Amino acid sequence: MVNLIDIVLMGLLLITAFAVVRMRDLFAIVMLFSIYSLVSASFFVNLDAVDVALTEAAVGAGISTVLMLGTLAMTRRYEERRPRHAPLLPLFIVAVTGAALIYGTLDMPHFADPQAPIHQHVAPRYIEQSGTEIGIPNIVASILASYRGFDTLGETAVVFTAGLGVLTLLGRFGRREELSDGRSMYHDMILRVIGKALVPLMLLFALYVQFHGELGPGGGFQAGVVAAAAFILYSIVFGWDRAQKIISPFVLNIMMASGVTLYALVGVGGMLLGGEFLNYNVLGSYPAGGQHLGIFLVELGVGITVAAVMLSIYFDFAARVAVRKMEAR
Amino acid sequence: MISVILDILSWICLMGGSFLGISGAVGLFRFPDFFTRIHASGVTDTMCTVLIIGGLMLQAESWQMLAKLLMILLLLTYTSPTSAHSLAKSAIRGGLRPTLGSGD
Amino acid sequence: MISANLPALQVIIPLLAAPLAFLLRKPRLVWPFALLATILTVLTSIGLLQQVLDEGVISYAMGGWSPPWGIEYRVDAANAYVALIVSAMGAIVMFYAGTSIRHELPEHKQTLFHVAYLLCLAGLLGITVTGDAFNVFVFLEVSSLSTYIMVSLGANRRALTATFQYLIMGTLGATFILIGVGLMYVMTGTLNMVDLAQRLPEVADSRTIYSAFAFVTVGVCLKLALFPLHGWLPNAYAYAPSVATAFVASTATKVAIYVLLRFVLTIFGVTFSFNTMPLGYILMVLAVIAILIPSTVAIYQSNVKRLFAYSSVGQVGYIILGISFGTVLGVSAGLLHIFNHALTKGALFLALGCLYYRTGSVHLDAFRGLGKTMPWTMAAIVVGGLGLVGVPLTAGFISKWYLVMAALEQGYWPLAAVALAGSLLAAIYLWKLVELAYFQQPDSDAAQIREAPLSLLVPTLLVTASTIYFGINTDLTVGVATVAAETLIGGVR
Amino acid sequence: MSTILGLYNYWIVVLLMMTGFYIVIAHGNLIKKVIGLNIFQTSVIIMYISMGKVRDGAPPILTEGVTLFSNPLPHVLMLTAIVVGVATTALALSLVVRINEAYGSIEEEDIHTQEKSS
Repeated sequence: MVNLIDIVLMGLLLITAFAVVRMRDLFAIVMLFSIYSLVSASFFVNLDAVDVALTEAAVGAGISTVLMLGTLAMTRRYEERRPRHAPLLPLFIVAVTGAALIYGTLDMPHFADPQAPIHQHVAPRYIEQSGTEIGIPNIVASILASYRGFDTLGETAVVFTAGLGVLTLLGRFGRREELSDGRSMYHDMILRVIGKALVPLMLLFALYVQFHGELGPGGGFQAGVVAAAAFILYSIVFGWDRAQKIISPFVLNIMMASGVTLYALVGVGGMLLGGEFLNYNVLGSYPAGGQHLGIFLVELGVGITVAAVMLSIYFDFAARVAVRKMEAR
Repeated sequence: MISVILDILSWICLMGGSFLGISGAVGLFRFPDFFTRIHASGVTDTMCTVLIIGGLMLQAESWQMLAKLLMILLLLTYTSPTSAHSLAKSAIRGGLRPTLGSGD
Repeated sequence: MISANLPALQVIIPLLAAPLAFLLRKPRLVWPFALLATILTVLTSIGLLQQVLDEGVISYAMGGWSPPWGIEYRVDAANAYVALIVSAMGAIVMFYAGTSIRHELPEHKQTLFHVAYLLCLAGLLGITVTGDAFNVFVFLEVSSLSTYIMVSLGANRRALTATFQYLIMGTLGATFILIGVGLMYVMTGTLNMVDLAQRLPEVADSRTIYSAFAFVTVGVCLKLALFPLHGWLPNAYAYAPSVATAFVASTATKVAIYVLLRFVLTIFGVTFSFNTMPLGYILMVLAVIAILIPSTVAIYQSNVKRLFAYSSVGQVGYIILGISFGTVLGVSAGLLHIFNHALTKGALFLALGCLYYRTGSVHLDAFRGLGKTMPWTMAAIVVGGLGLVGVPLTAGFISKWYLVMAALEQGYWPLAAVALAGSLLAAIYLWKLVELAYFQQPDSDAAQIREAPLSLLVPTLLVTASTIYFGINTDLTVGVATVAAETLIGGVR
Repeated sequence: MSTILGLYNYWIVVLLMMTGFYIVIAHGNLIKKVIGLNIFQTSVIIMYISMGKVRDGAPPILTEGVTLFSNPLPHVLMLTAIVVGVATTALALSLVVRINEAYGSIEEEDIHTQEKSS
């Protein structure tokens, strides 16, 4: 039964991917990518990766798609040009790479085989011990924030870097006051009412995902993205200039940096109290308590940075769109 | 006994929902212009989600799951018509006009 | 407490300094702060190298979780050595950046540049000291993304397309590494490098591991710009701001080479890489092509930054040639050349930055009569160029000497000839510059040009002088490189 | 036969990956390249998650009465990969916007001709 669902989902993935190759209408391609992302998120649920599914749906199908649409709005080139000559070299490279990978899979343990080495070494400790060592039910959250917490710090730094990069390239600087064009949707009453009703619910959901991440799927990344999505919805409906009155670029900048800083400082705190970097055991009076506190704080740091960066990136794009519209007029 | 009736009811809901979903998709492909297409998908979509989620609710094992499904249902009944509406509105503002009549 | 936490501090100092610098906002505050952070980083890496040489390998368990369950930082002679190169270049170039960036970028972008620089430094150091295969990928992305930011800040619009190309190829490389690590993980169940090295031999004779090896190698070679995967490098170096070029050229490819060494020698092991897989021959062929073709292309460049960028691709060839022998002598020659080339290229690109500061150009025409107008800058370029050629008394000579020795040790005397041919090509492009600078008169309006300000000249000359110092006093570099090569080849088993 | 049944899953994922990879290297439109890159990365994520699946396993959230869980480690790694992916995408797209402003085109060919002539 499960296999059938798998096959249907993989079939959908294949169809979407091939359609992306064939299509030339960029708008349709972006939408297809969004579908691809959403279908793979469903696939992840079926493969028991609920946390990953939540993230993929929010990030891939949500934020990435919004950014791609923003780019399309600025480039205004909806058709891809036909290539001049047959792509023989790329086909050759892809064929060789694909063949190497298929060759590589031949000796791999079979799909879902519980005896595979991957399930015998390292991972069992997480499953068996995390309940007592960390004391939270969500094993993924335990590994993410504690066992491999340093990876997550690096990843938060990547997010911060991305925010920095988009700020550098597109910049929210200058001429903000002249732009009143940000609220083209404002006069649509239905949108306004629904938007007003949805935004608080989304924020509530973001908080739920943030703080429920230890018990069920969720955590700082997912929560940050959902919170950013709430503000993005608000700024689509009410205009991004209004949204910027609620969270000014200045505050966003501070939030972007302070999340990473908080994460790193929790680690430094572990060092100061005599443990290793990111050792949460020493933070509390007993190890599991320290772990709780540490995970809570780092997840908060992740959430703050991710929310701020995603929103900042969106604002950068939106401001650019508005500038271009004004220049076009 | 009860469970059999619930099962049958839920399957009727699920099948009905699926039928509506597919007919909406067919409409999306076969109808002549943007507005009729969005009409096709927008109208069937709402009922389709109501039926499918209703069918799933009949299968729910716990109150918690029931409550979650209810919330999803509420969310979708709000958002899916709104998105259809705003799509249509943007199309109008973008200069797209419905193809009216055919014989004149 | 500090000495016990040195491995973590090595990465944490720049990583934490980056967001704090971002919070400071004002460029005149940010630069001194960033400089302070880079200096602390150098002190950390000196301490770390000292500690490793005294006490042997340091293992540091992040979060207190013992490996392989947690992430391990594992410092031995090889990565302490690379970390020192990276952080030392990081600090010197950061000092230089104060004036150069103020000149080249508008005020609101200066802070962003410095923050990106710190992140890049943190990323590179993170790749270097980590003992976890997946952690390499994460920090690789930190350093790559911040490099893209720095490159994109170049003044010419071609900086944007160069960055885009770099981004696409860099991401493909990183994804290949990710695939390779995944295949290794699925066969062994672990991500820790030491643990991998211990568990791989049992499953090494499987098609999955062959494939994993291929993907990791190709991915890393993309990152280190081995010919023919070097396409992103020349434009990225040519159009980035001077500081970014100097920093990236002297560190990023070097760290990528270190990653190659670590994967090939420590994780897969010499026997697997060089006997089971034909890595030695493949690398040797590519290295020979990389020494000859890009160096020839360099001769025909009119943009001098681009010229030296192509020469970098050629010099990577030398390093890879050393590695391809798979012997202690060969690898230590490669490691030596990593260090010497980092210094030499650093000096050259810093000097080009001085030139750009005064003339606003790095075109060949700007070199006309430069020997008279900017004698010190030109002297730095000549010394650096001689280092590329491999003239005695420069650092470049030492590494090429060891390289030739390593080739002869294996009986590959044609390869020694190739190395010399590469030097000849380098001499040709250097001569072009010398001829313009010393034997031609400056244009009338170029005659007004003065020597670069001291804040640029001092770091440039410092690096240049060090290439001579390490060309004469070789005890330190050769000693450490040999120990590092032995550690890498001896592996952890 | 058992090989096919046990591995077909991975083969489809390889096909997906190569589709994405092909889009990146064969297409000249910059936005399409970015989308191809995303498809490539998403497919690699599917590969990792497939590796972590255990037959009849439950999602790795400790619940009473459940003992067989899917492997949580690939999930953690791929959470990181997804976030890294979106970071790269955001940066790439803002580069595309800037390139379009500087060259008036997002087709690789046009940009090349402009760079050659300048």
